[in-house]
Parts: sequence; C-alpha cells; structure tokens
Amino acid sequence: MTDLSVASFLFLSGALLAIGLFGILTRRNFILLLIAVEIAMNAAILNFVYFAAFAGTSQGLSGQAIAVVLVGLAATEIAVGLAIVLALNRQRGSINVGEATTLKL
Amino acid sequence: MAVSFGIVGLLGTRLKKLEYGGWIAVGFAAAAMIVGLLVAAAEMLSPGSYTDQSFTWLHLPGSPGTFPNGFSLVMGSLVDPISALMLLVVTVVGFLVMLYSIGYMHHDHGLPRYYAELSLFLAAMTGLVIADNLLEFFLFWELVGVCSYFLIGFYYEKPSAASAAKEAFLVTRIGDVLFLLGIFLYFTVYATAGGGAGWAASGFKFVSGSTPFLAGAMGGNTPLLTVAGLMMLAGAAGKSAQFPLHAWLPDAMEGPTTVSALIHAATMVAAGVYLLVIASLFLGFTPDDRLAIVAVGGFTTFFAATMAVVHPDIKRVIAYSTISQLGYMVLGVGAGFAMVGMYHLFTHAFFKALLFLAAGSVIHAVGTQDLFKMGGLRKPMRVTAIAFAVGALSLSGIPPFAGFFSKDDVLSSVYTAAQSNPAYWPFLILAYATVFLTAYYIFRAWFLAFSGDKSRDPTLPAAHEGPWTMQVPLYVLSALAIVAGVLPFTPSFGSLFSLGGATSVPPTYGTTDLVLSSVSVGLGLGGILLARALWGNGRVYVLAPDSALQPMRTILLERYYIKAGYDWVGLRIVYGGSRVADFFERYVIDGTIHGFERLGTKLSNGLREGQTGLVSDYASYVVAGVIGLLILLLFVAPLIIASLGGP
Amino acid sequence: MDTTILATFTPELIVLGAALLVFLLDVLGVRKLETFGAVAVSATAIALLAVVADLGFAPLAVLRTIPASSIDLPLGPSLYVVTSLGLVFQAIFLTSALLVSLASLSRPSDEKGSAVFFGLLLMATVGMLFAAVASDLIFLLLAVEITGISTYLLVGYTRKDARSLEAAMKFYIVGALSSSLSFFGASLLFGAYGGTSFSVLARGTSVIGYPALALAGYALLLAGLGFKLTLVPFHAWAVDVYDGAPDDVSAFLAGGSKKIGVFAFFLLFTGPVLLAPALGVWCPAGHCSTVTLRPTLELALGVLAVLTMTIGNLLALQQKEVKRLLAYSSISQAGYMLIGVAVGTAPALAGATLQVFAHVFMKAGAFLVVAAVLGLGVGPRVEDWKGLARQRPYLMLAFALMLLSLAGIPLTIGFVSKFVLFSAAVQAEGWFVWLAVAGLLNSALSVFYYARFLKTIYLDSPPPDAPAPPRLFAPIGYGRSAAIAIAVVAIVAFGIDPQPVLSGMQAAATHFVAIGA
Amino acid sequence: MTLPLLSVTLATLLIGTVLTFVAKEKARYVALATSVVFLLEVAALLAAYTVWPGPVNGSPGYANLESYSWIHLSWLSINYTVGVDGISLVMILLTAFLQIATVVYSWEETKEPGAFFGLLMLTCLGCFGVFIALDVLLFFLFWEAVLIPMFFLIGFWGGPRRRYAALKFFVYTHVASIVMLVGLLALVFYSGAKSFDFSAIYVAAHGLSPTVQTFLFLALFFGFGVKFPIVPFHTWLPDAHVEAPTAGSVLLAGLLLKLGAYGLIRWAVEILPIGMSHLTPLLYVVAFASIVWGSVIALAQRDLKRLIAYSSINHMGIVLLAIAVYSQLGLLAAVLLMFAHGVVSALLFMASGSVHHTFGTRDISKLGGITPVAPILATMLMVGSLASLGLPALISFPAEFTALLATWDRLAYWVLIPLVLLVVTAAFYLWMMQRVLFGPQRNIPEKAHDIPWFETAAMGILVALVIVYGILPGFLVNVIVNSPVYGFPGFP
Repeated sequence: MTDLSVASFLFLSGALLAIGLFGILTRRNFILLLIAVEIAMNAAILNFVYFAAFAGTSQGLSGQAIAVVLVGLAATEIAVGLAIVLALNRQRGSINVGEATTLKL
Repeated sequence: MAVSFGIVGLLGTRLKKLEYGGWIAVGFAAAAMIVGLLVAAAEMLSPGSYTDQSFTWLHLPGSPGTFPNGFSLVMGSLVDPISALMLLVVTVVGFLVMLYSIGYMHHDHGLPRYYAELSLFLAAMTGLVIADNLLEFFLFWELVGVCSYFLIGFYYEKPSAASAAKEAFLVTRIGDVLFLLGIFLYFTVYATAGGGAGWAASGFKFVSGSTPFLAGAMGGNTPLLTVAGLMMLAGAAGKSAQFPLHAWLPDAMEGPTTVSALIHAATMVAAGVYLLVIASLFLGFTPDDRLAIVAVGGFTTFFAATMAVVHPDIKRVIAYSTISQLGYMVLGVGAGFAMVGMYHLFTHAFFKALLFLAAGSVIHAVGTQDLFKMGGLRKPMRVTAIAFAVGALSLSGIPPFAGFFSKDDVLSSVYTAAQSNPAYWPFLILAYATVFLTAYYIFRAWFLAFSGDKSRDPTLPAAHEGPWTMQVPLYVLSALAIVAGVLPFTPSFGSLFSLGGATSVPPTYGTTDLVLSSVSVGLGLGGILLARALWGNGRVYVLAPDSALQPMRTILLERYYIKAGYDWVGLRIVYGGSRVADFFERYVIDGTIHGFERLGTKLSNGLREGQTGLVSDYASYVVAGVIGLLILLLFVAPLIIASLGGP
Repeated sequence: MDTTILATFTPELIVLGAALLVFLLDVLGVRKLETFGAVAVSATAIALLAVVADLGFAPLAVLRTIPASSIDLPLGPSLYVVTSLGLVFQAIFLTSALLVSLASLSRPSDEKGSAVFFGLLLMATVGMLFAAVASDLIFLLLAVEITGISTYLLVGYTRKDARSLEAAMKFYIVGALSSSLSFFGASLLFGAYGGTSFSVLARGTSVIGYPALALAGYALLLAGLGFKLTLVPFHAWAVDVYDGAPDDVSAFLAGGSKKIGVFAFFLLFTGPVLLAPALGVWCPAGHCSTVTLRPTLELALGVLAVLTMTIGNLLALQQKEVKRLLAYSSISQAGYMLIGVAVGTAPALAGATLQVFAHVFMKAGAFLVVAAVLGLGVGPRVEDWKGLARQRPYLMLAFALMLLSLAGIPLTIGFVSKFVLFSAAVQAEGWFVWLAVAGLLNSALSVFYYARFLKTIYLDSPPPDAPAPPRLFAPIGYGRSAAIAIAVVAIVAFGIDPQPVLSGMQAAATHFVAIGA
Repeated sequence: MTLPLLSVTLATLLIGTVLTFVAKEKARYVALATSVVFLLEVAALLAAYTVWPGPVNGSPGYANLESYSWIHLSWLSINYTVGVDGISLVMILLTAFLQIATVVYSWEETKEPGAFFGLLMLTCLGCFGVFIALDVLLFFLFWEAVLIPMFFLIGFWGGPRRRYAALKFFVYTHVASIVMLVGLLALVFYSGAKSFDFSAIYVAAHGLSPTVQTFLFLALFFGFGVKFPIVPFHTWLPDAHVEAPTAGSVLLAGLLLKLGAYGLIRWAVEILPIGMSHLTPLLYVVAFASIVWGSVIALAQRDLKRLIAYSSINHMGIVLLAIAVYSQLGLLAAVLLMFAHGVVSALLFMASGSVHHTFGTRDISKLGGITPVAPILATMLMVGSLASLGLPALISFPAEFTALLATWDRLAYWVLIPLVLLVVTAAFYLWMMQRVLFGPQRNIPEKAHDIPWFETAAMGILVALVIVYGILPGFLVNVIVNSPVYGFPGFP
C-alpha cells in the first residue's frame, strides 16, 4: 500500500475524532455527550484495526485484540456514565449539564 | 599624660549632678594649669628636649597600593618645646575662664552641663596639643569641635543658638573631611618615603626613635606633597575660620561669652594655626602651598577686619577681629616663619581672651551686646574699662603691649618673604591696611562702650563690676597681655619657640627693622585717633542716609552676602536636589512595584473567570490544549531544536 | 510460570481481593462502616508491607515475593515489568490509600454506601498498582482507566449530594474525553511503531515514515494523561471536583490517584524514550530537520510545567474557599513534578518522586484536616477559619505544618523535595536552569496565599457576633487523628532527615533511567 | 574543641525560641534568659577563638568546626557543617548584643507577647545560623528562617501601612534569595563540587572559567545585594523600617542588612575572587550610587525612621565599597563598619521609636525642643547621631577611617565622593538634632515624660558599646584579621 491510503484512513478516523470532540463541546444534553464520547473512542478503535491490518505487529498485543478490549472498555464507560445520568436526573430532574454549574470560580 | 588630662575632663563630666560642680571643675582646671606650668618649666630647663610615650592603638592589615605589609596607628603623648608652649596657653587661659565662669554664669541654669562640657573641652584640647601623631591629633581635633558644638548651642532653646551650633559643626566639617584626605596623603607620602616602611610600622609618629620630626624628609616639590599641604590648609581654614570657611565664627558668638573667650578666641580656633605650624615641619610646605597659605591668611585678615568696622554687636566685633588676627598667624606661617605665627598665637590668646572677658563683664553688667545702647561705662566699671583698653592697645599693636611685638614680627616676616617672591606683596599691603582697620574698630568699640557720661539706652540697668571671680582673670590677663610680648626674648622661654629640636627661632625681626615697625605703629595710632574723632566722648557718628558709603555699609553688615550665599546653596541646590530625588524615589521607583502588585491581583481574578463551572468549557480547554500541543510538537519544537543546531 | 506471575502481582491481588471481599460483605448485608474500613486498612497495610519488602527492605525480607534478580530487567515484549521505581510508586499509592481509609474509619458508622466507598477506593488502588508495573502502553492506559472509572463513581458515591454529583459528572465527561484522546494517541503510536510495548517505543524504529504520526501520538498522550496530572490547560475539572467531592475522596484524588499520572509520564516520556534514536526527517513548513523524540518532548513538557506552576499559583492567589485553594495549589504542585519529567535525569526523577511522596502527606493530609474541620461545622470559606488555632490548637498546628510544607519552608519535607528537584534541574545544566528559576519564583509566589491563610488561622480573631459552630470542640475520631498524625510525623521527620527515602529513590531512578537500553 | 559549642549554642537558641512561643505572658522572661545565656556562650566562643591556632595558610579551615553528613546522594552531599571565623564571630557578637537590647527594649509589649518575642528570638536564631553555616543548604535554611519571622513582625505588629510594607519586604528579599539560591546551586554543580560544603566548593571553584565565575558572582551579588540594600533595589528598606515595630526595625537594620554583606563576603568574595575582579567597576558604581543616593535622599526626609533608613543605605554603600576594593584593609573595614552600623542604627531606631511613642509623632517638622522634657532620650538620640556621622572616639570612626583609607589606597581621589557625602550625612543629622532636640518646644503632649527604665537600659547597653568599641576597637580588629580569608593565597 501507499502512504496515501494511510493518509486517507487517518483522515477518516481523524474526522471521527473531530466529530466526537465537536459533540462534546456543543451538546448540553448528557446523553448526547455520552454518544459523542463514544464516537471519539471509536476513532481510536478504528485506528487500531486499520493499523493492525496495515502494519501488522512486531510484538506484544495485536491491534485486533486491543480493539476488542477497547470496545469492552467503552461499554463500561458508558455504563458508568449512565449511572451518573440517572443519579443526576433523580437529583435535579434534568440532565442538562448547562444547569449543573454551582461549582465555579 | 594625655590620659591624665583626659581623666581631668572626664571627672569633670562625672561631677555633673554635684552642688558647686563649678568649683570642682575649676579645681581640676587649676590642677591642669599647674601641670601645664610644670611641663613648660621642665621644658625650659632642658631646651629642645622632647619626651614621647605611646602605645599601639590599632595594628591594621595591608593594602596593596601603599601599605602592602600593614601598619600601626598609635596613641601617645609628645612633649616638646612647642607643645609645652601651647599647653601653657591652653591651661592658663582655661583656668582663668573657668574661674571667670563662676561669677559670669552663676544665674544660668544647666550649669553642670556647662562645666562638664567645658572640662571635656579642656581635656580634648590638651590631648590635641600633646598628640604625637596626626591621627590622634585629628581625633582630638574632632572632639574639640563637638565640644564647641555643644557649647555654642548651650542656650539651645534659642533657635539662633541651635542653628549657629549646627553651622559651626557643618562648616568645620567641610574642612575636616579635606583634612582627613590630607592625612591619607600624609600617610602615603611617608609610607613611600625612604625608610617609610619603618615609619608606617611605628604609626606615623611625629617623632621616630631618636630623630625628632622627619623634617624635610619629604622635601622637594612633588604634586602629592602640594595637595597634602593644601588639604592641611583646608582643615586649618575650617578650624581657624579662614576664608572661605569663616562664616561660622561670628555666629558662634551665640554661646556664652566665656566660651567665646576660651574656645573661639584663645585655644580651639588657634588649633588650626597650630596644625599649620607643625605641618610646616613634619610635611614641609611646597612653595605653592606657602603662596596659597599666605593668600588665604592675607585676604582673610583684611576681609574680616572690614566687617568688624561697622558691626554694632560688641562680641561680633571681637569675633571678626579674631578671624582677622588668625589671618595674621596663618600669614606668618605661610611666609615661612612658623614660629612667628606661633608667637602671634601666643600673645593673641591672652589679649583676645582679655577682650572677651572684659566684654563679658560689660554684657554681664548691662545685659546687652549692642554697642549703641551702651556708653559711659568708664566710671562704673573702671577695672573693665582699663582691661578692655589694655587688650585693645595690645590688639592694635601699640608698643610695648604684647600685640605689637608679635604682629610686627608677622609683618616683617611677610616682608622678608616678599623679597624673594613678589607675589607676596599684595598680601603684605593688605596686612598693613588691616593694622589701621584693627585699631579703628576696636577703639570704636571701646569709645562706644566706655566713653561719654551715660548709656544711650536709659532702660539699661545700672552697671557695676562683677564679683572678684570675674575681676581676677581680668587682672591676670591684662598683665599677660602686656608682658607676653617680651617673654620670648628671655632665652629660656624663647627656647619654647622651637620645633623638632631645630635651634630656637627667636621672634625678633621687628626690633631690627625700625621702618616697618614705625609704619605699623603709625597706622595703629592713626586708627585710634580716627575712632576717637568719630566716637569719642559718647559721640555717635551717624552715616548720612544718602551717603555713598551707605550701600557699602549694608554690604559689610550683610557680611558680603557670603552667609546668604551659603544658605542659598544649602537650601536651594542641595536640599532642593534631594527633594527632587525623593520624588523620583517615591513615584518612579516605587510606582513600578505597585504596578506589579495590581497586575498580580488582576491576573488572578481574570484567570479565575475561566472557571465557569460549565463542563463544556472545560472540555474546550482540553481540546484547545490538544491543538496547541500538536502545533507545538509538530511545528514549533522541531524548528526551535533545528535552530538550536539539532539535538 | 503462573506462580511467578501470581507472586509478582501479590500486592495487586491482595488489594483486589479486599475490594471483592468488601462488595461480598455488602451483599451479605453487613452495614457497619468499621468492618469495610478494617478490611481496606488491613489490605492496604499488608500490601504496603509486601511492596516495601520487595524494595529490599531487610527487616521484611520474609515477606519478599519478587526476587531482586527479576527487578529492573531490561524491557521485553511482556505486558508488565517490575522496576524498583515502580515499586516505590506502588508504596506511595498504597500509603495514600492507607491514610484515606484510615481517616474514613472515623465517619459515622451507619453512613450509607460506605461499602461502595471502600470498595471503589480499593479498586482505584488496584488500577494504580497495575499502572506501576506496566510495560505496555495499552496495559498502562487500561490500568489508568480502572482507576479513572472507580474514581468517577467514588466522587458521586453518596448519590444524594447535588454538589458531589455535579462534580462526578464533570469528572466523568472530561475524563472520558481524555481517555479517548489518549487511546487515539496510542493508536497513532501503534501505527507508527507497529506495537504498543515500551520496548518497541524505546527502539523507536517507525514502520510508517511519518515522524508526524509519532509526534501527534505523543501529543495526544500528553493531553490525555495530563488530564490525570491536572496540567494546565487540562486542569479545569480538578478544582470543581476536589471542591464538590466528599472530603475524604478529595484527599484520595489529590493525594493518590493523581500521582498515577506522574508515573505514566515517567514511563512514557523518560525511561523508555530517553535513549530512543532519531525518528527520521520531518519537514514542517518546508523546513526539514531530523526529529529526535526526547528533546522535542522536553520542550513541550517544560512549557506545560511552567504554565501549570504559574497559572495554578495565580489562580490560588485570590481564592477564598479552603478546598478550592488547596485544589489550585495541588495544580501548581503538579507543575513542580513535571519539572522532574522534563529534566529526565536520574536526580530529577528522584526529586520528582520525592515530591510525589511529600505531596501525599501534605495534600492528602491537608484535605483530611479540612474534612475534619468541616465536620466540626466550620464554614468552607477561609474567613470562617479565623482564629481557629485558639479553639483547635493541635489540629491547626498539623494543618499549619502541612501548609508550610506545601509552601516549601525549610525543615519540612516539602522543602527538601523542592530543593532536590530544583538542584537536579540546575545540575542538569542547559536551559533546565530556567525551569529551576521558574519553580523557585513560583514557590515564592505560593507563599503568599499560604501565609495569608496561616495568618487568618493564627492571628485574626473570629467576628464577635458570629455564633460558634455547634460541634466545634467535638472529637474528630481516632482513625482520622491517626492518619493526620502519621502525615505530620512524616512531614517533619523526612523534612529533617530525608536520607532514608531519598537514597532509595535515587537508586531506583538510576535503574529506571537505564531501562530503555 | 571537644565540646560542640556551636551546636550547643544553636540548641539553646532553638529551645529558648520554642519556650518563648509557648510561654505566652511570661515570654519576655524566657526571652531575656535565653539572650543572656546566648551572650555567655558567645563569650565562650570568643575565648575559644583567641586560643585557636588559626587556619593552615590558604585552607578555609574554621574554628569550632563540626560536620555531620545529612543528605548524601551520588550527585550531591549535604552536610550539617558549622564553623566560625573572625568575621562571623564579630557578627555573632553583634547578634547577641542586639538580641538582649531588643528584648529589653520591648519589655512591655502587650500584643501577643508570646508570638512577638518568639519571632524576635527566631530572627536572631536565624541570623546566628547564617553566620555559622558552612553548607549551602544549611545557610539557605537559616537565611529563610530570618525572612519569615521578620515578615510577620512587620505585617502584624507594624504601623498603618504594614501589610504593604511586609509584602514589599517579602517580595524583594525572597526573590533575591531565590536568585541567590540558584547562584549557589549553579556554583556547586558547575564547579563540579558534588558537595554543598563550603571548603569543597572553595576548592572546586578554582577550576571554574573566569566567565562562569563572573556570571555566578553577578547572580550572588544581586541575591545578597538586595539585602544590603544596594541602589536601585533598596526601596523596600524605608517602608519596612517605617512600618515595622521598633524592635523589628532594630533587628532589620542591625542584623538583616548585615546578612547580605556577610553572605557576599563568605559565599561570593572568598570563593569567586576572579569573578569579582571582572565586576569591580560595577561594584564601585553601585557602591557610590548607594552612598550618594542614600544620604542625598535622607536629606529630604521628614520621618525620623525614614531618615535613619536612608542613612543606613549610605553606610551599607560604604561597606560595599570597602568590600569592593578587595584588600585586607578593606575587608577589615567592611566588617568593622558592619558591626558599628549594627550597633548605631539599632540605637537610633530605638531612640526614634521612643520619640514616636513619647511625643506621638516621628515627623521632624512637627517635633521640637524635646531635650528639657526627655533629657535621657535626647542624649541617646544625640550619641547615636554623632556616632553615625563618624565622630572620633565613637564606634563608627575607626571603621569609616579604615574604609576610606582603603578606598584611597585603591581609588585615589575617588575617595572624595564618600568624603563629601560625609558632610551631607553630618548635615542631615545635625539638621535633625536642631529640629528635634533643640529650639523652642513644639507640640509636646501634656503627659510627655522621659523614657521608661527598660528603654533606657536597652539604649544604655548600646551607648556603652558605641563608646567602648569607639575607644578600643583593637579587640575586634584582632579577631577579624585572624580569619582564614586573610591566609587565602592571592588575597592582597
């Protein structure tokens, strides 16, 4: 393969990351934030898969294995996030992070 | 021996609180006088001998330039003919003034302080006289200075007194720091001289081992030597109130009259001349120095006398005359005849002290110093009148009074010097003119005070003579004012007028040159007659308001505006400059600090504004940080490292 | 082979087991806080002993589980490697966990969710312990994640307090963001080197000829882990979280979990890559140059360090609330530690390690005291503490010592650590001297707010009209007193004679620097 | 010396300080007791020093040397090394005297006496430590230990603008001490001396290139110079003095300023003579600037304390000059002058403090004719002023004389600058005395009376010193010139 394709794939995953970041910066709804975080995470996962295919691995963990682990990790994160959402919702009846700004300065 | 005198003074100070502390002080002064007389006698019995005892005060480490091996500073006492002579003067006048004070000061408060300070002064003065090296000399020199500071400011409640004291200290201080530089130069000169190392090690004493003074060791005409001499002159000018450092002495009259008599007439102000006298030997003035000295002395003599001509205050008249007479002494030294200056110092001490004490008893009697209020005191105060007259005649240089001989010697010595160096002529002329002025102003004072039949100001109290304690000193001093002139002709006493074992220099020029003598005497008599014509028999000569002399009179009364000039410089230039600097200090240098302080607070609060509490903002900081890091690592850092010449 | 693995992971297993035990007990219906606390305390204590033994502390030789021969081996393909510096950090982590759980013993015994608290505390510790033996980037990040996730929950474990929930939320979002950043960075490195093992990174032969790829990867990792270490500008969450979290949790976050970041930085930016060869030619803006990793990173680290110190202190300068003040100060402290990473020499690492060690006692201790004082009913603002020294002299003396140590006043461990750190920077010569200057100037700056705080406590007198807090003179409990006492003793003792710990750290650091070879 | 005299003394002070802090109301007694014991120990030190055989030529060996390893790593070894030489002993003597005088003077301090006296003790302890420390870390440790208590003394017992003054004092001196620390560290590491021990550094420093030496000296000069203080980094001093409580000003002027000079001599001049020789012109300029600026500005001051503060700047300028000429004579003069200025400025600040609380103001333009009301106080003030303007037979004279002589020997007619400024100094002191002591009485409060016994006692001690050492400075001189530095090779 050529470096060009590397660049193109990097562009893809980079775009994914960018989308995730954009979502994190602009959304106020906690659920949407969780989704954005997921997107960002998946950019990394995608990279691992791609690079594994492209470069193979010299030693240590293989890219695919890492990808699988990361999927699991992402799921855990989401679970924790949802737990916090629930508590937050029960506490103040809203999941808008824009309203939770009592701690400041 | 210095120690013993020190003890005298210190004991005097210890006895502040006692009743009759005055008498105790007088007792110590008497003891001092007896010692002084004994010393002088001993010295006369073995002419030209000197005894020196000293101990090392400090041993200082080296300094590459002049003293690579370090050197010593010593404290000691040197008794040689001239110091014995000076000792004599100091102790005798000191005792008489002490005695006089008993009567004169009896109704003043703060007497313990007065006697303590006066005793301290006597101690310091004796110390100065017998100092055996220049540093010790300087030490006592400063001490007498501070004593005079205290005593001028004795009536410290009077602002004028306080300010006069300050002025005296300050003006002499200017001379002193230059004198200090002179001492450095002197050290350098000697440390680098032949065999100077040993000299330095032994503490730069005037006397070293078996050789008396290092007379002429430094001969020649090196610039260093010239500067050293000039610095000595500066110091002397400060102490002896020579132009341009003269301004303090008239104001010093704010102190008690006794103080004026002792310190500002007979002893301390003469210390300057004494310094020049001994310096002329241990340093050896270069021709340039001598010319400078003569110039200063000659000019001051005339200059001061002119101011005395018009002054209404009896003490200030005498003060100006003191400056003028000191000028004569300086003149004598400058002319190259140190002993002549010494001779005039000797006689002057007595007749000037006499004048002051007489004036003092007048003031004591009538309670004012304004000549134009006095008058007709001849009858009630016969003793004083005669004493004053004696002093005046002596001052005017009328034979056979003491002043005649010494002043005549000064004049003829300058004349002699002028033969070889025409540059001296103008000053000789000034000196002669001064003879006339002197006679005039002193007798103007005498006639104003004593002639006529009643005082001009009826409000004055009825005058009377002071108690015996005040009269005795007058008698004694009058006697001395007459005989002091001829004493030196006796070989034994004359031997005191010698320096460093050099053969006695009998001060006898005048007697040989009748022309010169008669000229000066004639001028003196002329002055007296003029004074009598203008002021005799209670007359008052009033200058017409439109007279051409009027502005001149004001100039003289204003002391040629020199004092005013000093004040202007002090206030406008120095003080003003310091105000400006202070402003700069407060607002420019300090302002920046305030700036930083405010900046810190602003930054802190501004940054905390960023803690909005909104998580999205925090996330955006993170993202911004990431972008920043990417730029830094990918673009900035490589370039920087490359520009630094690679890893 | 298995046994050796188990032996290697003794401390981790102990703590993990304790965590599971706590949850089990909870399920079994035990409700007493003391029980869970006892488990946590004993577990951390035993693990600590084990680690110290592995460090070669003679008296504990019997407890030794790892033979000296298998410590500080050169990097290999395996996921984990036991370095003595890692063990030192494990000891530090365990110490902080021990202090916190000890102090937590004094909380009301019927408190709800205490099991969750201790369980999560232990879980977080496990993550930290694993991170300390990581030899693979992914392994490291996963360990960090374990700690991260546990601490998210730890912050919000009460599920009641609105403030702590808000804190948890912020913590979670920024944390998740950062972890995705770090993983993305890891993926880039994976691409660049074709592997994530540190041995690979150390060899530095890139598969894809983009130095850019590696540089970008490291940049993202700097950001992602910088979040843990609360480096400016990744710090903003920390203040709110330390402020909102339950007091003992704040103590653990500031004193403990944040240090995982320091060791992660050690692993990523010093040891392995120190000796990495040039990456290849890189032409930014058409200006080509051979890029070597370490110098490039040094620059970034230096910048971050200065930023963190300065901004942290400036933020603290005008802060009026106690917990936030401490939070800001701990941000600036992170900056000092980063100096050690930037310099990267053995002395510097030793200094940074000592600074971390000191920080456990100073900061965790300070937060524990704050927890105690707030427990007495005193207000959270600095001015509420006016003249507190009169009512609680000993507690305040302890607090004063901690503040002085944070300010780096002589005869406290805080001074020694800063001194060693800055000396190391100067000793490294080059432009690192300026890092030392910056650090010193910052410590000067920091003294202001510490001094002002002390002045409030000691010399101001409380407003006459204000009512005295109800439980002002209530006891603060044995566990907490013990924890605070330990911290104080450590601060003073090691402040006067740091030799015992310092020499160990020095040796460990020396080995660590050579690990990349 | 078998008995570790220095450590014992240090311990005494330490214990005394702690006791003072806890003694609350009884603090003053503890403080006084400590100071007395301290003085006795110092006397013992001096006695021991007079029989000390002296250093081997060229080696920086010190008397009462004690050294214990403290922190030892492969790349640096820090020791607890203490020792004294003549220079430090003279400073220690000064510390002891001032400590007693200060404690006695503030005998009736009522605001938090425990803390107040404790901080005084701590300051003196720190100064003592600075003077005996022969290890960089130890030195810096004590250096800081002086800074902190003084900060609190100014900040909480001071006058109206105390907060600002304390802050300013802190910023200046702390920033300076940081530069100093970096300089010292750089000195240690660049010279390759892996040890913080003075003698090790001294030996290793010879290997440094002149350029490096110059830069190091520059850093150290700045670090120590701010404490001096040198123009233009001096503005903290007047504010600190004006706002500080009297005891604070006394220690500030008497001891803290000396720390700078001492540090410069011990850690810069003795170790980096080459570097110094490259910077001599700079030193001269700074010294002359301080001398001129100090006394010119003093002339414009109306506040008694400010006036004395600026005259301190002038005097420390002379000290710097004497150090800069770098000759045995100059060094001697510098130390003598440090001692003299320590005593005199302490006396003057005490007097001005008494003036303030007796007559309610320190504004010279408001005061007048206090002599009849408070003769003792007036005498103290007068003695102080006369000593400060260098009157012979008082303590400053031998010092200034030697200083100026040394300057003359190196700089020839440049000596006229300090000489002329002596006149200015005299001018403002005389002006002050004329306004404050003499002349008609102006706004004297009704209940104004002479100073209480303890203030008299405190100032009496100092006046005694002023006179005794003025007449017999030989003792000090002999102690100073017995210092190792006088045996250093190449010390002119």
